[in-house]
Amino acid sequence: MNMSEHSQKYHVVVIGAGSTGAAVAHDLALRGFKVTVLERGEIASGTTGRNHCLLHSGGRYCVKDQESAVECIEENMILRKIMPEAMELNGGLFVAVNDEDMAYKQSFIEGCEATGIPYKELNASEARRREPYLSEKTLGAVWVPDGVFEPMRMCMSFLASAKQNGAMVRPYVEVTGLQVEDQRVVAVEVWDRISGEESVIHADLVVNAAGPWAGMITDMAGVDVPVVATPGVMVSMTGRYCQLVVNRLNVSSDGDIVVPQRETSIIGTSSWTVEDADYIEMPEDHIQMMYDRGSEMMPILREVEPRGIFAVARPLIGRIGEDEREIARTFKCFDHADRDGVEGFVTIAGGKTTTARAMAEGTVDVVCAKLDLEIPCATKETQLLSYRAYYTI
Amino acid sequence: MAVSNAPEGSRAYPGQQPREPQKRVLRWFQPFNRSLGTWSFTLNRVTGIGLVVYLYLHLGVLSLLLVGEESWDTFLAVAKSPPVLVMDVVLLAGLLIHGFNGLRVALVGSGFMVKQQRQLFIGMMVLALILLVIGGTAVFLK
Amino acid sequence: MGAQVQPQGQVSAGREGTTGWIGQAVSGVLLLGLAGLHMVGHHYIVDGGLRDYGEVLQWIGQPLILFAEVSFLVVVTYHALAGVRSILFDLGLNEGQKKTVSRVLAVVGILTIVYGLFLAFTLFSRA
Amino acid sequence: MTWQLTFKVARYKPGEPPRTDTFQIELDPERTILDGVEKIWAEQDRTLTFRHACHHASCGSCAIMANDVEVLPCIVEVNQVTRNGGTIEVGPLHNFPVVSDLVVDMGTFFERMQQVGMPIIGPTDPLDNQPKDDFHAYENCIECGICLSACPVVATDPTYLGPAALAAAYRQYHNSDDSEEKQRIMNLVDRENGIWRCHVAYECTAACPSNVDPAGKIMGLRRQATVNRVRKLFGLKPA
Repeated sequence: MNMSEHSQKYHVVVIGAGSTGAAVAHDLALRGFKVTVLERGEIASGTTGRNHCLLHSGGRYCVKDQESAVECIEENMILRKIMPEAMELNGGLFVAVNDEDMAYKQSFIEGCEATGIPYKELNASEARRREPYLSEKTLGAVWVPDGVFEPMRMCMSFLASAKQNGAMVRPYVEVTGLQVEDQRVVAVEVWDRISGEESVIHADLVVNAAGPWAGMITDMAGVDVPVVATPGVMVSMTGRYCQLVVNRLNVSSDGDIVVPQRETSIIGTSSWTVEDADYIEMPEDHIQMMYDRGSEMMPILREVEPRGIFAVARPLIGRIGEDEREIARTFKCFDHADRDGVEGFVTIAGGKTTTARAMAEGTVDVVCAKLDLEIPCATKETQLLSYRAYYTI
Repeated sequence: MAVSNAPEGSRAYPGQQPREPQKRVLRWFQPFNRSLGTWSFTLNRVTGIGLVVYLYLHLGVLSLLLVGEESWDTFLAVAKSPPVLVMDVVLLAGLLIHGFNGLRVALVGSGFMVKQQRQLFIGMMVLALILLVIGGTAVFLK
Repeated sequence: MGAQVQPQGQVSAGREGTTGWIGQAVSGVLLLGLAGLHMVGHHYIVDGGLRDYGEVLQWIGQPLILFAEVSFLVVVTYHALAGVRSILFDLGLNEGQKKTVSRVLAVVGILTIVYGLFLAFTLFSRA
Repeated sequence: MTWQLTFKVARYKPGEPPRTDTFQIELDPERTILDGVEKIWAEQDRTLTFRHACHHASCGSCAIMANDVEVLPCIVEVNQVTRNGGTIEVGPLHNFPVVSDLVVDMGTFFERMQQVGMPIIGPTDPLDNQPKDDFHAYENCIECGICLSACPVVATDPTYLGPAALAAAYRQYHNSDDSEEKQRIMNLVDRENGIWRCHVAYECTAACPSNVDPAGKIMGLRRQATVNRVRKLFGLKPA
């Protein structure tokens, strides 16, 4: 039976056009739903756009957060097949520059084996042959299949494919309210920031993919979701000083990764929590810390000029006050019917851009289950359109 | 309530009719706070248009030659007056700038000295200036 | 920008572009010599700068000079009008307007050259 | 330390006449023009629309005019363009349809990039397959539209293919081994509205924030087109 005949009856409104919203829109459209994506700014103008551009191999989580690590490596392998245009598949190194790092290596490798991340040990001279700008103190390294992607173009690829399947994408349309009738979200009140018009969009179901702003949306339905806006500072240096992603071979900490993207090297990142994620004042000491910690792995980064300095909030699942680095980086789909007794409303929170497709799959599975539909997810095998098609469809 | 269908307009911004950009012919003549290349473009355009106007004025004036000796030589007396000679120097400047800048465009445009186009432009203008000084003085000396 | 996108594969339009540009470059280079000769011949040779009627006839009376001046006339007219055409085309004309501009300029060019030839040969015959 | 700055922002909403709004903000002089614009949106005027994503000059979405020059505002610190108490004028790029405020419509631009066909990042592993140096620059094109805004010909001729697409065409032509693809590219660019419309002002090359040098490559394509024609004259295949 062709279930999409049934899904066509339902109009799903997706709030947010970052990587999560874009991937959800693609998955929904592919499974036959009528989809409208609402984004208050430009595509990827929030968390996704300003992210680190790291296509995770999972290495960063393989010791302490193996659930996330497994998600990462699985999605990494899928994304490189369905979206080659927005990726640079250069690989990554976890580099040890002191004895403590070397001591961590064994647990790192065990973590890789436990989570299925392919890896290769490199001795110091081999690592420095491949990456001449690595510190002279380098003691050894482990290669993993990290990559680099273009965050905005990744979103546009998802959205182009969604548009191809009939979705409507409306940037600069801000959600101002949710209409709830009989404990069910039935419509979305919006304000078009271009025309200034206010209108109401009927929705059979609303998916809240607003990232760190998810709480603002859930407030409108009188429910709540445990998302903490956790910014991090990143410094993009002028010039590309590594070909592979360079990570510190140790427990994740501040300033322990350098991502080469195009002609820049992006050092990241730090972590603190904020109440309002709209405009983030960057703490000077965090910026300084990026130079200090980044140059421990690659001393040249202390000598070159920064090109861009930016910060953006990650949407971590948790509560303010918890130690942010201890919070798992996995994602969670909240069905507000189960949680709060509000029907027709789902929030997808947490996660990473690398796992956006999986987040979408999980979310749309929940959507289908709520509507009593059984439509299999096909995003794993569906080649995405070029990001350019976003503008031409 | 029905889903609002995708309104016509911009594909990336449904429902919006973008304002078409104005044609800015004035941009041709505003090289200020632009790079050297735009100066060369503007100079070429200004001198080019000036020379076309001059060409037709000149052809018109030459009809005096058809009329006969007297009318030509009367005109010549005017043409040799200092203000008109200054105009001659302006004409010479236009010819030299347009000619040598044009040579640069021809060279660069056919793939020669592409990397040195900036230096080429400066060199050509220096050459034009030298010839202008020589030619301009000669106009008055003769 | 409007929604106009170039259709693909119209080779003829391309050829016109190439010949137009190369024509302009070649005629331009020729003009460096021809205009140079013209300027020197009329400004810098005879005493007192510009030639009087008799001196003009004497100059144009030489067959080689006549040939050079006639070449100058043809090349400069081509170069000038092709330049005007290029500037007008820069305004983003549609195909119909382009055709009109090209035709009008071709007529102007022919008239200019006919007039110039008449002038040159009349003077040559008087010399 | 923060600076007191005046932002003059060119505003436009469909159906309304364009206007200029003035905002006073406090900003650390080491923050960027884009930070200033975002701060105005966050704290003073929610109707202000602008494009932005990566904040480090790699997505190309934020390109605007600042003090009448094309910039990527995400990498221009305010101390590079003004002083404490100074004014920064921002507006949308020239030569593009304006959707709203600083937002321009890139539809036609991307249509043309699409025709050329080159993805922005090669799908290959650069370690195994280093791009030839000369071409590397074209992968640096971030499709921001600055070159089109700076070009004096695009200013008057909307049908001109424009520097970005022509630069991409150059790379695609030389990077392709397929003679049919080469011919397709040549047919696309060797026309009056393609490489021959350029008047060698080099403004695109001067304005490009990624050192792509579109003008140099337009000249390269002209040479190629000419060589191909001469070869054809002698019955030879295109080089």
